[in-house]
Amino acid sequence: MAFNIYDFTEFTRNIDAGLRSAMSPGWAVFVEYLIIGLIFLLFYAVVGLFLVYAERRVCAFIQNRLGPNRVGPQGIFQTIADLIKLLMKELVPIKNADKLLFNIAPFIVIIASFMAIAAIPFAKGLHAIDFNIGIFYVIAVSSLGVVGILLAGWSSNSKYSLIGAMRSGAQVISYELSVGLSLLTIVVFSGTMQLSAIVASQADYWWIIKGHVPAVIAFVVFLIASTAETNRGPFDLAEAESELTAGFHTEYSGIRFAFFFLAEYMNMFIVASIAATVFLGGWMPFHLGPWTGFNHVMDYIPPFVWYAGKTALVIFIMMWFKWTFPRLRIDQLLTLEWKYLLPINLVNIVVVAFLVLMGWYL
Amino acid sequence: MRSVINYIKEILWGVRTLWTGMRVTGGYFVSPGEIVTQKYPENRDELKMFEGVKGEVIMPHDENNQHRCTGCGICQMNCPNGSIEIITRKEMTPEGKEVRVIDKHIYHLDMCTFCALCIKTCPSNALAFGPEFENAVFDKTKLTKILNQPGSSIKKDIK
Amino acid sequence: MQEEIVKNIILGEDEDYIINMGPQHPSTHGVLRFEVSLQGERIKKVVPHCGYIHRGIEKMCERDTYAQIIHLPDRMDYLSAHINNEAVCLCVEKALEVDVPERVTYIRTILDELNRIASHQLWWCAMGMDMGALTTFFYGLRDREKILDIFEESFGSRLIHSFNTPGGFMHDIHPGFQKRIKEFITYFRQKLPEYDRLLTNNVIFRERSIDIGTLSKDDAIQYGVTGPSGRGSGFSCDVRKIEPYGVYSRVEFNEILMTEGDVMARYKVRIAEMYESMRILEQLVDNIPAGDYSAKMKAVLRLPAGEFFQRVETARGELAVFIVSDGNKSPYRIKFRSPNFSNLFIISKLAEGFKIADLVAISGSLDLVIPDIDR
Amino acid sequence: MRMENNSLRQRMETLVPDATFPINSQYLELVVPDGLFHEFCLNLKTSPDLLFDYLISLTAIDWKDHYMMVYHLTSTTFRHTVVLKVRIDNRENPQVETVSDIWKTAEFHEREVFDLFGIRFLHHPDLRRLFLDDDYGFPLRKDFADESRMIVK
Repeated sequence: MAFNIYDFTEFTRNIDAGLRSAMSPGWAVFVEYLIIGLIFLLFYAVVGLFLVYAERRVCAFIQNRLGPNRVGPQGIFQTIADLIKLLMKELVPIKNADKLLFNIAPFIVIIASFMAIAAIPFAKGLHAIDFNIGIFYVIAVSSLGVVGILLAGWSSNSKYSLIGAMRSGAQVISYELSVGLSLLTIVVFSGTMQLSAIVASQADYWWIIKGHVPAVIAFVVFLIASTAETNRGPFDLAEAESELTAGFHTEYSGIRFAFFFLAEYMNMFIVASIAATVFLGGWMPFHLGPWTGFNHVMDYIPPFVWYAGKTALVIFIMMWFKWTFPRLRIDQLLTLEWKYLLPINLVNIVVVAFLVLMGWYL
Repeated sequence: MRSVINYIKEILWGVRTLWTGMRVTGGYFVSPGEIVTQKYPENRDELKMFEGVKGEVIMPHDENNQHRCTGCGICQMNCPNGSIEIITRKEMTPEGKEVRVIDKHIYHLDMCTFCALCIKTCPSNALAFGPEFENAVFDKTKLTKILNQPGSSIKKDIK
Repeated sequence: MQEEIVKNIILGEDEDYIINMGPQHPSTHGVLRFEVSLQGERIKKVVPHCGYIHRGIEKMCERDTYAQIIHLPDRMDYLSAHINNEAVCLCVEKALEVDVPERVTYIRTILDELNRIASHQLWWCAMGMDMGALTTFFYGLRDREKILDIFEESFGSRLIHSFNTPGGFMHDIHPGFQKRIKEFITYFRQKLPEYDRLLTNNVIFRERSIDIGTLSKDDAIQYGVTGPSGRGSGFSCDVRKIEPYGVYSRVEFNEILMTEGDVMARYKVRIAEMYESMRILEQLVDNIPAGDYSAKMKAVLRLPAGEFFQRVETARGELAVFIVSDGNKSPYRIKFRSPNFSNLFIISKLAEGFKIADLVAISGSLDLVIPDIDR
Repeated sequence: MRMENNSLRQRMETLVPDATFPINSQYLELVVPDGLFHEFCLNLKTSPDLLFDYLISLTAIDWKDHYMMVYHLTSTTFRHTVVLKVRIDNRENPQVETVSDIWKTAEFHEREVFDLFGIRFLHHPDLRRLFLDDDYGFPLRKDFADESRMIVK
């Protein structure tokens, strides 16, 4: 395999070795944590802001508009201007709100989304932690955010917020199942839960091609379920602005609101990364098994570009959903999960298990 | 068995309708055709309003600073919400006759509903609609305007 | 036992989860307040409260002359502004027994239909947005701009044009009027099927609108629900057919009737009405006769003593103007029977037992314009 | 069958013999005595040859010495229209029987009339003010005056 030129393994190992030779092992680990934390914080902010901008541009183009185009070239600094505005806004105190929970809720939401980034492989050798239960970890962590949403709805002493939070609770808990099960199909295919191993297993073909029909079904189900899990798109019942004004964050203002807002976009980024990693090969270039010449050409495109492109594609599809469809009602939302997605998923897993048993996949 | 077939049919039909909708929005994403956004303050130069846009009521003056208003007060009478006040003064003509001329034609833009009755009923066609629409101000008193320009006089041929 | 439970539910008002939708709420399209009692997501009771934008238009009209009151009904249902002020003009003309030039009647009918299309377009945007499909708002407004441009070119204003006077118009139409209408029709005939593809056939939209908020024909008549909302229940209430005014007796068009009475039926009636309106426009636009733009009228109008009643069909239903004159230059009493006023109060009956999301859909499908309710 | 004004008038005379018929160029108009009013309305709606099932408009007129209630009724089956009137002489405490049990839409039109004229409707299920505050007064009465807020020309 010829993607050594873009391999980060040596690079990170060299940094690690350098640090260890310069200081005691404890300090070295501490400094590494610090560096990684800082990089992720920066990455988080940049990606979050960029996604907000991208969403606004995409929706504008879909709606025959231009979208933000004043601040900076093509309006790319618009979200930064918005962020400054949000930072300067007053944090409105709510009468009879549960102060502690009210203040803590945005942080829970944002920490949950922050933690999930850790396991995502951005390129070969470029991830914070390579868990052997990576998928399991990501699912577990990304569903923590709902706790924050529930707390926000409960503590803000507003009826709209409470309804929004309750909706969100029911929704996330239901769709968690489908997200898990659809990822499980690929786990069954690849036989591992380690994200780097899953990526490595797609070196000949991506799983969506290798796993043909069941993998495509799982991918579609994952897209729908993860859109629902991030409270976006036609599933934004928790904030349903035409029904509940702003749902669980009705009472939040200023930077606390910005946290919710940013977390929503980061959740979208995380599920898109997972979809790209598990189904579309992550940073793995587009390879076609035995065609080594073609594969070789593909290798010249850096893995990070592959990864970012795939993630952007999935994000775009999720935006496309949001700006096309009307919102579901809460009972229809649950019907969709329990009567359609879940049975499809279960049948799909059985089929996959059978396929793997018989070896009927590429 | 039939129910299973119906179930699958239902799913396929649903997916198809969703896909049709996505094709519409996706189509506009790829080729938006006409962009509806008006880059408003920047395009002031090429922004051309239609003729006779009801921006505000004006009193056209010609190059000699002459208008057509006789100060008869019909517009004031016809205004449904009292947005026009006419103040006249007496003036001596060279022939020694005392005539009534307009002193101030006061127009309260903030009260105007643009019903166009003043313009329609004016016997000497002294009023018209002007295209100026950027009337937002911070001080409400600025919306009270005096339509006849200072030092202006009435055209000779108006009776 | 059963009775006891029912009683507890009705009596347990203190336990209700009451939320206020409005006066500032995204779904009410204006300053209207719904007091909604909930049980979980399910609606037990909806009580509409209005009066937030009551301006006393009827009282103001008693003060003004007939020429001056024309611009006030515009401000009731601002989306069918032209139809509203035509109604007053028709009533005054009927009282004075003025022969209005043929040209005026034709142009008025054309403007009525343009106004109806513009209003339905805005309704479609808002309906989609209430349901969460935000893109519909921009597509609908994009197409509505075309009509507003026609209005702006001819009358100088886009929404409320006060173009009618008793006896005719303020001034003649712009020379490019007919050409622009034809352009609009060709344009909109292409765009209207897109509305169906984007929203009508969408599985989510269908699920949310079919069998929601069903209004029976009897209830529609009992509550006086007119316009597309009433016709969705099979209540034939199109004043253009019943008591034709303008040139409606001379053009071919269908009264759209559906029998289902749910949100979807009301939706489909409006979409179909846009097609019908375009049909009417196509028949009229080339046949505007030449002539005066206004009949000769006295400077001060004095209606003969008596009572005059004129019904017209606005985009939302039946508007009736009732003028009582005592022979003076201003009306002794004027009453506007506004369509939205009657249409509003059915909502407490329709929404009962459905979910909050359905309330939004139902109030969207009734197409309420709040200033018309409060007047 | 649709009835013309003349035949409608004859039919009405059989229902209320002491009704008066003012001149109205457009529709048949009749003034019904207060006492028989509710029963008469019920008759109008249920008689199989009349079927006045749709109340277009309900309003009141303040004639300074009395009030006049005006009801515009039409039949959705036969398409004939009639204008009903009821005279209310009591100026201090005007009241009239409600028709909201016959035509449901009257409930809200009556609330509006109560709000703007102060006419009480007996047996109305929910007679509250609709637009204005409880202590506002009744603006559409001719003797209503509110110097601070009204521009009188």
